[in-house]
Amino acid sequence: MAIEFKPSPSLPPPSNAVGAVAWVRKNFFSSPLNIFLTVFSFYILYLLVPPTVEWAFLDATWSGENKDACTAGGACWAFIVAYFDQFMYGLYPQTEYWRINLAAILLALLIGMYAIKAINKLILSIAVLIVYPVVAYFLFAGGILGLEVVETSLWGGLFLTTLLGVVGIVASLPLGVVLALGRRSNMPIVKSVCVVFIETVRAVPLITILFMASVMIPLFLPDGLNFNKLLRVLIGITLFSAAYMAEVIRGGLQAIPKGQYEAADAMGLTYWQSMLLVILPQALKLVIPGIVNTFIGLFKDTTLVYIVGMFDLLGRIQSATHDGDWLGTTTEGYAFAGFIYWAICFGMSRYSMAVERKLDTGHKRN
Amino acid sequence: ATLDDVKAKGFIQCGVSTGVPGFSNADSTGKWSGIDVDACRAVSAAIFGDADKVKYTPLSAKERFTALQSGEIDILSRNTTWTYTRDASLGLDFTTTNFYDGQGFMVRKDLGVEKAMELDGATVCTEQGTTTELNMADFFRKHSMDYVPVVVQKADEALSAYASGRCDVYTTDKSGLAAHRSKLSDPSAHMILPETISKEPLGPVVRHGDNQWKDIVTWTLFVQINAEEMGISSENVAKIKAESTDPGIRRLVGAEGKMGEALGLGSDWAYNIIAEVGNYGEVFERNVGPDTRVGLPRGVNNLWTEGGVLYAPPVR
Amino acid sequence: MSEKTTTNTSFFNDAGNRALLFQVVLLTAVVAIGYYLFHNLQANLQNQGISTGFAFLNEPAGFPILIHLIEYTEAGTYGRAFLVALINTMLISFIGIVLATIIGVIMGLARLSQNWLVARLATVYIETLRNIPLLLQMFFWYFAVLAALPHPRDSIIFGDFFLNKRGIYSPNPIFQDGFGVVIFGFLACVVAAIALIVWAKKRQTRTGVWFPAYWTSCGIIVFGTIACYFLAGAPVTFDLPEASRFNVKGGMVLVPEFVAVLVALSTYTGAFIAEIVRAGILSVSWGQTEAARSLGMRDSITQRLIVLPQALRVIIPPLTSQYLNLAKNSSLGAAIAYPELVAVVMGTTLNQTGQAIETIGLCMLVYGSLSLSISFFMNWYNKKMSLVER
Amino acid sequence: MTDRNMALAQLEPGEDAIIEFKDVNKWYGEFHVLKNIDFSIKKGERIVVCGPSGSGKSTMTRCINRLEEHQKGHILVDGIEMNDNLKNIEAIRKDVGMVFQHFNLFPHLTILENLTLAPIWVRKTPKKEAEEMAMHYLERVKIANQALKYPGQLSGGQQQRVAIARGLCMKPRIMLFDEPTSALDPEMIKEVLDVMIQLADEGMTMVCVTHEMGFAKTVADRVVFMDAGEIVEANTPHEFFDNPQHDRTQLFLSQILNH
Amino acid sequence: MTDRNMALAQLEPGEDAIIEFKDVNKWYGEFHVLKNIDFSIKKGERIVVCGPSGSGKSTMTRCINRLEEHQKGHILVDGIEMNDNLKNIEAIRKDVGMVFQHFNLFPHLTILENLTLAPIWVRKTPKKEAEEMAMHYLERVKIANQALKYPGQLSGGQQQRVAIARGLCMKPRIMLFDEPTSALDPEMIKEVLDVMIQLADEGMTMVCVTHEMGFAKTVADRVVFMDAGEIVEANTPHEFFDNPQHDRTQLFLSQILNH
Ligand SMILES: Nc1ncnc2c1ncn2[C@@H]1O[C@H](COP(=O)(O)OP(=O)(O)OP(=O)(O)O)[C@@H](O)[C@H]1O
Ligand SMILES: Nc1ncnc2c1ncn2[C@@H]1O[C@H](COP(=O)(O)OP(=O)(O)OP(=O)(O)O)[C@@H](O)[C@H]1O
Ligand SMILES: [Mg+2]
Ligand SMILES: [Mg+2]
Repeated sequence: MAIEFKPSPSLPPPSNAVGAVAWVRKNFFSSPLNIFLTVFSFYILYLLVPPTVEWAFLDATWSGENKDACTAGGACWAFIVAYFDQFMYGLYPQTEYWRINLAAILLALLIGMYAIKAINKLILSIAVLIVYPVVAYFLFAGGILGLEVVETSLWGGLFLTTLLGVVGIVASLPLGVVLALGRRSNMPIVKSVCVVFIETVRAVPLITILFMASVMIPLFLPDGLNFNKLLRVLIGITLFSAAYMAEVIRGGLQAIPKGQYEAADAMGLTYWQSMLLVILPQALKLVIPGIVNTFIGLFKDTTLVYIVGMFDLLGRIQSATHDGDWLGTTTEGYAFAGFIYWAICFGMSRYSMAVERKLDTGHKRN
Repeated sequence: ATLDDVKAKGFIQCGVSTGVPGFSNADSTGKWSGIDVDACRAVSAAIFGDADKVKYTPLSAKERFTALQSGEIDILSRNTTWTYTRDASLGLDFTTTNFYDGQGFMVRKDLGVEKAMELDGATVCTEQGTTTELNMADFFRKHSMDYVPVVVQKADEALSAYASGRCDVYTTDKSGLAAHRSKLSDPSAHMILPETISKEPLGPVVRHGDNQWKDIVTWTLFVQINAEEMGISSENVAKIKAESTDPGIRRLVGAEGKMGEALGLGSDWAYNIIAEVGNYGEVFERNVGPDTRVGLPRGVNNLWTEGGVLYAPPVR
Repeated sequence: MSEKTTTNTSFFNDAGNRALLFQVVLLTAVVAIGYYLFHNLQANLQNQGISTGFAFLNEPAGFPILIHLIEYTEAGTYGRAFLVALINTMLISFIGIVLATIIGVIMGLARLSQNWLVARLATVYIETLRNIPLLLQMFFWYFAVLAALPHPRDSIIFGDFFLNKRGIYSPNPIFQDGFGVVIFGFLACVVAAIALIVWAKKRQTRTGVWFPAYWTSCGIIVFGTIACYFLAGAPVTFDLPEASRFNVKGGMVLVPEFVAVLVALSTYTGAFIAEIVRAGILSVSWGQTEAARSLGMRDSITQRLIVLPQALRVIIPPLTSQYLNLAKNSSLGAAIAYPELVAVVMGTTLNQTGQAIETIGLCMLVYGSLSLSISFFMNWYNKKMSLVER
Repeated sequence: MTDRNMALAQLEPGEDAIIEFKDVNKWYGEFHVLKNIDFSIKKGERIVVCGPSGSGKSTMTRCINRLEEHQKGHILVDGIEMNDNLKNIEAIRKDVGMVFQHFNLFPHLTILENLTLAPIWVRKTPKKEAEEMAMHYLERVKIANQALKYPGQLSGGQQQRVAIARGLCMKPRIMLFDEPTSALDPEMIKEVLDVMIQLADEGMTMVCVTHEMGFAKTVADRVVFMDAGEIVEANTPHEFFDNPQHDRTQLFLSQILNH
Repeated sequence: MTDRNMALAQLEPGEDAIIEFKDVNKWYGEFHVLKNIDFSIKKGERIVVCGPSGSGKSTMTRCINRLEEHQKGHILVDGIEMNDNLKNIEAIRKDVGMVFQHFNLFPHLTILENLTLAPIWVRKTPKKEAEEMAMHYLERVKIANQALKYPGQLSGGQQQRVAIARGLCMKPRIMLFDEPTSALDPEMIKEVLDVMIQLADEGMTMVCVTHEMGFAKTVADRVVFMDAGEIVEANTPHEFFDNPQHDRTQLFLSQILNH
């Protein structure tokens, strides 16, 4: 007596509901405002894209001895080609470029090794964080094993930019952790020292800190005691981003439920054990996006060393555009610099998203 | 004392500009050259017998004094004008003048300006933190002319701003003008106006309070001037040392007496300066002379005997 | 009872003592280092005969400043120059914050737009500007744009407006006698408009009848002021810009340095603000919008009464840090001749007087208090917002 | 298939229908979520919609006040066709109240403000009047004493009752409930159902997606069973529970009753 | 009050007491949360603590392993006084296991790592040994097969059992339970109580804050009833339930039993 139920077949949607036409209608022409926005956007694209493509590709000149070779009316990429080595390595002696390349390859290899399961991550980390910097320093500076000494004042270009960025990043993280823990400490003096440091540093522009580092530190040191300008600038950058890092990490620490601290205490772990084994691994994972944002900010901020007379990528480009042979290539220089910074920063932020996703599936599954 | 420090570390830290052709400029391999650079090299030759024991710190105008005060550098050799305030209150000592300069103006030829007095209402580009900034202000105030100052952080950018048409006029020391003009894409389209609106004695600067160091730097230059006067050059100095009988020359090149000792230097200090770096004339011709891209005439920077103002006290 | 109460503890095992000891050590170290640095500084200053103190602030400065909102000539003192620079910094920060907020809100909304093209364009804008150093962007806006503009002789002219490498020139109003009447009229219109809004609100509460008070009051202010202006006999004349030998003379001018710094700061910070706005709006669940819709509320009202108040809670704290960043980043203007604090004080003044400690201290003090007051204001606003909510 | 729809259609004379679905079809992208829905609801009728998860119950209900668009067919509410016309949509939404499973109260407003917001801004009721009315409805759902609290300070059952009162404040002629009790514990479910039964007794047109079969039996005029985007069966509760026509319905009921 | 404390004291000879509270007082700021707690627990005793919410049960328990500090009086655990001495605190915490209401498992570590963390770092047990022991306890609570999962992947009851196993892995002589079952559903409550009963049978000293009166009746040696920061009554379960001395206790019991 029961009627048998057969679901009716699913039909394809009417053509005005799906497919390209529907998509276009829904996205571009669904309301008068939308139509206006579409037209307006197309107008902007029309204004921007064709001239840019023409300038950057169609009419561009890719090789030549000086500005006079660039007659096509488009970008004068010949300038970038001619100065490419300087943009990458600064004034580092040409015959010694291999040292920088070698260090870069080493680093890439080491980082790549993280993907291999069989390798102990702790040992690898020690290699990356302690052994590698020493090796890299001697590679760059020379002075042992018959390597020619290369003054830090010759270091420049993307090499210097990367160096400043990487060292700043690696050094500011642990310092930030310590500051963040200090700020959450219940010892009043420790806490206030950290608070004062963090807030002071965050309140002033990086330029003033770099200026202090580059020319004023010696005033505070006894006669004759002095150390390398690059090192001082590095310290300045590190302190600056450590203050920001500390605030990011503090956010993560605050997000860890009190129960986790109590459980660790109840198990008899000491303060440092419970921080290192229980709290920090969770807190740092929580704030990966914030940490990466700080990294990206730091990387972009390295351009300010140009103001205190160091020639990073931007500095090298800026001074190359003053070369009489290449005058009037400012736009090309900036476009090139912009592209490099953009690629690195954008890459970093995408990579962090990927890492986050990976850690996510690994640990929390509720 | 600075000399001991320098000897201990084995090199001189020399503060130079971030790039003025002929005065201090790094080529694409990072090698520095110019009159200001040679000043440091000469001191290095005097102390170490080797002109290349110098390390350079490029400084913008606004960093330079602090860098010297703080001990970041040993000599500031970076077209710095000797003025009363700077000498008296900055904690600095000007040694002596190695280039007599004066501030001038550069304009585009097609502007049709012939004299500085025609600049009423012009926009003027210059570098931040220099006497140029003050002289410019004084000049326009004195002649009650209007102007728009565009003061850029670095000389290079100031020149860029001028080149891109932000300003009608670029002002700095005349030597600098010539050097900078050489950097422009079409130097001949620009002209340097005839007026000199200030006195700009340029020379190396050292920290206040270390007289020995100041003397070394001062006398290094005097040696070079005296050498030119006596006709000693890097080419013939070895021969002269061996052959000359003139006691003045013999004292200078260290063939007789121990002139270097009073400064804490070896007796061949002056010999080394001349051999390694050359006499003043050589330095000038090599870096900014008429045959170089900068192309400056000797002018007032000639020996007193030749109608210039270079007059060095005798070495005796 | 108490025979076994205290097992003897070594001094160092006591938690309180340990903390105390550690803190004493830290404090001693901080004080010692501080003293050491200060001592060295004094010795160094003394050795080199560098003068100290703030007396230089009363001495004549002798250098010109491109942009000064208050009266300033080369004969002014360093103190006056400092003030001029301070005002320039605050000016650029304030206008920059306003512009960046507007750009950020528009771009944030655009990125959420239903229009695919608009959303993509906004994304490209945000991802590009966020990932390129600000200094580079400043150079770009200054030099590349400067290069694209015409020479003063070939100025682009719209009526009394000129556009060229030297800036944007516009007529400069000069107020004659009787302008007071106009100001008075304007104030009266504002009062009337406020009264109208209050009345409309009251009536609406009472009767439910609506009155488009906001538009009407805008009209009252605009037209009322214009009417007063003509009634008072148009008491403003304009100093019109005109081409002269080198430049355009007279009028009011927006110099390229100011424009470049402003554009760079506000577009750069705007990109960050856009992301903050977007995240804030997305944090309000779609259910809220649906609920409002099912109550018959129009989308504009829904946005205003439901979504925005909730989004603001999420938006304000990160927005504060962006404002702080903008204020601090204005110091990069020094690199392209915008005469702000770092350029005038840490640049020229420091160079003429050689007093590094004092000038840099002054700068840090100013930025410190600027930052403090921005975060103070934003915290106050945040608190006010959250009080209304909870 | 057609005859099944015919059978359903026969049940409705359609003259005094307040909600009419005419051959409504809806797609999410390629996914055919509502198939030929042809159904109408009379004024004052109380409809309970049930069916397995994902069968399109929520979607159908949300089409009534156009929180979702349909792509084919016609939906008439109170004689007004639901289409892109914004005026129509606004007019309908004033007349149709909706209570969501997750309440969707406005957390930044007090209970009272939650209730008066729409009357003041949409119906242009004077504030005082709106507040009086709000208090009236709050009393009806027995939480008048909570009027000045914020939603976050109330229990789930209380929040749900506020949501109902909010819907009622617009004096709608039709109320839609989308699983209004599934997020609540048994005690709270009872509270909420009591309020709904009371409303039903007052003759309001109600469409209620729920699996509370007790409620369906007590209150519903008709029970609609959906599966795979179709109305499989629509009948009086009596017929529906005791004598289901389709094997699909039987299967579904057997699962529910065994649970 | 004094005679009540006397009465309690009489119950304890105090010689082989493993936990002793001597006139303990504690304040949170101005708020007097524990008042003259004077009480001791013998080795191997199983104590159930109950009382209304906010009466200080958790606080008292947490004083035992000094997750909270007391301001007056003395607490002796195993003869060691709880004071600022870090060595003492560390020593005590090794001997006292604690199971929290909300488990507080470490979400970034696997179950096995959660269990071996403290043995390895605090007791310096070799890793292999620690793992063997961990597996042993996991078997005891019947979830050995979950050892390599993360806490987020387990159900509430399973998590709670991991928490217990984690406490046991330190081989404590005293276990503290703070409402270990209140976040669980009845089925899971049973699972957890079974494990606890088993532990109790093995003679471990246990202090358990709970309102599971069934558990109290089966397992407890004494039931302690607290209100407003004081111990109102402490007695054998038999006496406590059948013959409560104080009217406060009677009131409380009547509520629980009626529920
Ligand atoms: N926005 C959407 N895009 C695509 N598919 C959707 C969307 N919303 C719902 N669906 C799909 O449409 C179908 C019907 O959804 P609907 O919410 O109406 O089901 P339901 O009968 O209310 O189920 P439940 O009892 O679980 O609430 C489901 O298969 C669902 O996955
Ligand atoms: N950190 C704190 N600061 C101030 N007061 C607190 C704090 N922790 C707890 N209290 C207060 O102390 C009293 C006792 O708290 P406790 O957690 O011991 O109660 P409890 O008996 O365990 O209650 P419950 O059965 O609800 O867990 C409560 O009134 C509580 O509000
Ligand atoms: Mg649903
Ligand atoms: Mg408790």
